[in-house]
Parts: sequence; C-alpha cells; structure tokens
Amino acid sequence: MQYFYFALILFLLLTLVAGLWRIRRGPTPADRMLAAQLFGTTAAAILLVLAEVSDAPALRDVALVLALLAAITVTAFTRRARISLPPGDDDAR
Amino acid sequence: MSSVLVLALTGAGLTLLGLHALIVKAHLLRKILALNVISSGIFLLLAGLAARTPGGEPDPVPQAMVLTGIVVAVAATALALALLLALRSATGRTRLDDDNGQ
Amino acid sequence: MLASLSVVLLLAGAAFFLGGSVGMLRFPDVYTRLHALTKADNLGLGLVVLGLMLQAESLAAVGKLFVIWLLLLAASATASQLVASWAQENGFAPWRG
Amino acid sequence: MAWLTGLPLAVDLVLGATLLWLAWRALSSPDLFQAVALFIAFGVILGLVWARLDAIDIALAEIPLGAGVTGALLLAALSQLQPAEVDARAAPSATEANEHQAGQPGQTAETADADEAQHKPAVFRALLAAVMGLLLFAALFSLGLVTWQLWEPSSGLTQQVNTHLPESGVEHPVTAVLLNFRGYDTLLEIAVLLLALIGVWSLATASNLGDTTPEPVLAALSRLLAPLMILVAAYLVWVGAHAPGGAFQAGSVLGAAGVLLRLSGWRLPAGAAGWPLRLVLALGVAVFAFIGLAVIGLGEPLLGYPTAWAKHAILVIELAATLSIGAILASLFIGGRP
Repeated sequence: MQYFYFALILFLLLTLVAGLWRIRRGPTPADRMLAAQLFGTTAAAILLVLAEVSDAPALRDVALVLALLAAITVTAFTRRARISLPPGDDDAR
Repeated sequence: MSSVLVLALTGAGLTLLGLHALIVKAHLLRKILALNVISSGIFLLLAGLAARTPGGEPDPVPQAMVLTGIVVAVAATALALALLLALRSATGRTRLDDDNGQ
Repeated sequence: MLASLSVVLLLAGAAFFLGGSVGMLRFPDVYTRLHALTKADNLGLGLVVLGLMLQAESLAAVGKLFVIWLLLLAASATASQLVASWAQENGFAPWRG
Repeated sequence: MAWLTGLPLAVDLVLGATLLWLAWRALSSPDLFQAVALFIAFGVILGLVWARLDAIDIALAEIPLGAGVTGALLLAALSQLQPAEVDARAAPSATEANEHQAGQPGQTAETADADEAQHKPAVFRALLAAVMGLLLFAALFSLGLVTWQLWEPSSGLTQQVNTHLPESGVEHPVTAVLLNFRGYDTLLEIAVLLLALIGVWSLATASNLGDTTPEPVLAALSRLLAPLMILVAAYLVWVGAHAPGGAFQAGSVLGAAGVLLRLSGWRLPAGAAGWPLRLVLALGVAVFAFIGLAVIGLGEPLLGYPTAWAKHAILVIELAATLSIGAILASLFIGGRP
C-alpha cells in the first residue's frame, strides 16, 4: 500500500510537470496563469496523499492553506492586466 | 543516494543558478528573482541539514531559522521591488547596465 | 473491501488528473483549456479526497478533507471565471473548429 | 518488485529536477511575465519539497508566502513597470530596447544580452568571464563539499531541544526554538519586517492596485475566503503549541488574506488607517520586547521566561506577533503609506 501511494504521488507529480510546458509555451499570459491554477489543485492532491503515506496529518493543514490561497495569484494577474490596459495612461508620477 | 542528499544538492544547484543570474542579468527584476532563488537554495541546504538526523525526527533549530528566513525574504523582496519602482520613476531605468545609462 | 474501494477511487482520480493535463496540453485555445483543466482536475481531486476519506483516522479528518475539496472548487470556479473574462476583454477570440 | 523501493527517491529526483529547471527558466527566459509565472510555480514545488523533508512548519509558511504573497507582489510590480517599458520602446533614444515586442498585452520583454557585447573590448570581457567562472566554480566546489558532508547522519541539536522541551512551555520543538530558546532571533526578525515596511513606506506613494470596481465573482470569493483565512490563522496559532503551526505561519495566512481583500477592492476604513494600523504593525515587537524585558525584573535573563508562565507568555507573544506579521505583509503588498 505504501508503494501504491508513492506511485500515485509520482504520477500526479508527472501530470503537474507536464503542465509546466504550458507555462513555458503560453502563448497568452492567461494560459500561463491557467497552468499556475493546475498547480494548486494537483499540489493539494499530492499533499493529501503524502499526508496519508508519511502518517503526518499536519500535511493536511498545508493542503488546507494551499486551497485557501489557490486563487490569489490568478486574481493578482487579472487585476494587474486590467489596470495596465490601456498602457501608460497616467504613469507620469 | 538518499532523498535528503538529492534535495540538498538541488539547493546547492539553485544557489549557483541564482548567483550566476544575479551577476550576469542586467534587469533589476531579474536580479530580485535571482536573490529569491539564492535564498531558496540556502533554505534547502539548511532544511537538508535539519533532515539528516538518524532517528527520523528533524532538527528543529535549522527549521526555525528557515521559517523566519522565508518571512524576512518576502519583506526584503517587497523592499527591493519598491526600490526598483522608485528608481524607475526617478531615472526611467530598470536595468543596471554599466555603459548605456540613458 | 474498504481498502480496495479506496484504491479504485484513487486510481479514478489519477485518471482525471491525467485527462486534465492532456486537455491543457492538447486543446486549441485558452477557453477550451480552461474547460478541460478546471472540470477534470476538480473531479480528480474529489475522487482522490473520497478515496482518502475511506482511510482517514477520524471524523474530523474526513471533514477537513471535504472542506479542502470545497475550497478548491470555489477557488477554481472563481479563477476560471476571472481568466476567461480577462481573455475575452483582451480580445482573444474563441477557437472555431 | 525491487524497483518499487526506489519510488520515494524517484519522487525526490523529479522534484529536484523540476525546481532546477524552473529556476533556470525563470532566470533566463526573455519574457519577464513568463519568468514571474515560472517563479510562482517554483514556490508551489518548493512547498512540496518542504513536505518531503518533514519540514511541515516551513511548508505552512512557504505556501502562502512563496506561492501567494511573493507572486502577487511580483505581478503588481510588473504591472507598474510595464507602462515604462512601453514608453522606453517608443522613445527614439532607447532603440536597443524591446524591438521584438509587438503590442501583445501583458508581456514585458528584456533586452537581449547580446547587444551589450559590442560595447566592451574582447580581452576585458574574456578576463571578466574567466574570473567569474573561477569564482562560481569555487562556490560550487565548496557548496558541493558541504552538501556531501550532509550525508553523514548527525543529530544536530535535536537532543538538546528535546531535553529542554518541558521547560519551554510548548510541546512542539520548532515553536519552542522560535519563541523561547532562540527568542532573540525571532524578536529581531519581526523588527526587520517592520524596518522593511518603513523602507517601503518612505519610498512609494500608495499604489493604485485594487482601486478598480470589484468583480462580483471575486467579491463573493473574498467574502467566503477572508473569514475562513482568519479562522485558519487562529487555528494555526493554537495548534502551534503541540504540532506544526505558529505565529509565522498564521501571520503569513493573515497577510495573504489582506492581499486577497485588497485585490477584490476592499479598503481599510479611513479611521483605521492612521494610528490603529500603526499600533497593530508595532504590536508584535512591542509585546515581545516588553515581556522579554519584564522578566529581567523577576531576576531572569533577557527573554528567559520562568517555566511556570512560559506557556502564557508565549501565547500572548504569538498572538501579537501573528497580528503584526499579517498586517505588515499586507501593508508591504499595498505599498504606499496610507
């Protein structure tokens, strides 16, 4: 059972790494942010399985914190893009 | 090979990557990223030190150091970004080139 | 019995995660990728959480796992909405077969 | 089935290789936005690495800080840099900058390093490269040597910490080290956070981030998440006495809650932005220093709480520190002096 969990973690990690290609490739910033979103969900799953396999229930708290914060970077990104469009309109400080 | 060694060596590699970029890259935002990568590398080395205990229970002292270090690194990043923005609004520059100051 | 059911659920969850990643890599534009990613991954996480719930040591742990799943559902739904409306406002036209 | 025993190591190898690849691409990709996105991913993977290294306390801080607050800080800074980069492209004096960038929104490019090569004599450049290579090699060698010695198992200070744990007032060793055994470090680190904020305040005017009209979906999410974040922060302070958790982790979550609220258009009420905010910001250092000094009056050394009270003293300090750390992190994100 121990090894089954580790195989599962490795598999999830590999699907996450496959998503890296999308951050690298783009083509739009939205695609890159999407990939970051994938990281949140998959990493939470990995942490939960890791909590089971290493018998460390505190890792569930890490997954909980990750779940709470999963939306922050995407939010910062969409806010940022909205503010900077149209570009340079009142930047003459 | 042990897991701890793999991750500690990763930390050493990260420190070097960051150091190289800190020296070579001219854009200041890139230098800030490089500083963050260096600190992550050092943190990994310290956490590796903490995790090599034979009994399985990690050493709490380096862990506590890394924990506070992470928070301080975020504050330092914020200060560096504020400095970058202030430099930009004072001189219009975001790069540290030695020979093409505008 | 419970253990084998848990394994089946975990494997099914992993399959959905694979589907999400394949969709993200292969689909043609940002909207379709959004669709693949948020749906498949959150279903995958739900199945993994369900599988782990069967192994959990206490009722409190079951509750915590469930809350984590709900929170990520809310976060994903919001994030996909924000990204999609960002893409639309910035003039990325949806892909037409 | 012998290969099965290699699975944990394979997980760590994949994690390590991914970290190195992400750092390399984040530091070398020409598009700054891509670099920042890769760096955010780097923070999440680093969180998983801490979990693998049994450093759950660190993972609890890394996830909100590395993947949340730092990412938001970098994206916000990038959004303020972007108009300037566009201006530089339009100005005739800066012809070398950003020629290959069309009007793709949300992308900020860096000048190709190749352009700089023409400005310096070849000999000088070669010498510089040789010296730098030598220095980096020396650094690699010494770091590698140190790392290799990590392989030797050593118990470090675990034994000493465990022996004195009953005197510390808490049952979780990391919390005991932070707030009791190495209280000096922690006190000064909270002071450093405050100094960084003073630095930011003295540099910038209030940023315009979050001033736009709130998005309904986002407002709904922050109404759901912000109270939960405060709840989870309180839980982390409480759990820190006997399991991973504590002031720094809880403060990080609070700071992230502040960032989310700010992003969804929420602003501090006008009355609270003056001295109440400053009071909260300074509370951590003030309470920590006050209790640390007060014990001198009882004949103890600086920051040496008597065992009988240690539990309560630590709880009070942790609560104050959590509030301060959270407020400082959120204020760092907001930027200017309110």
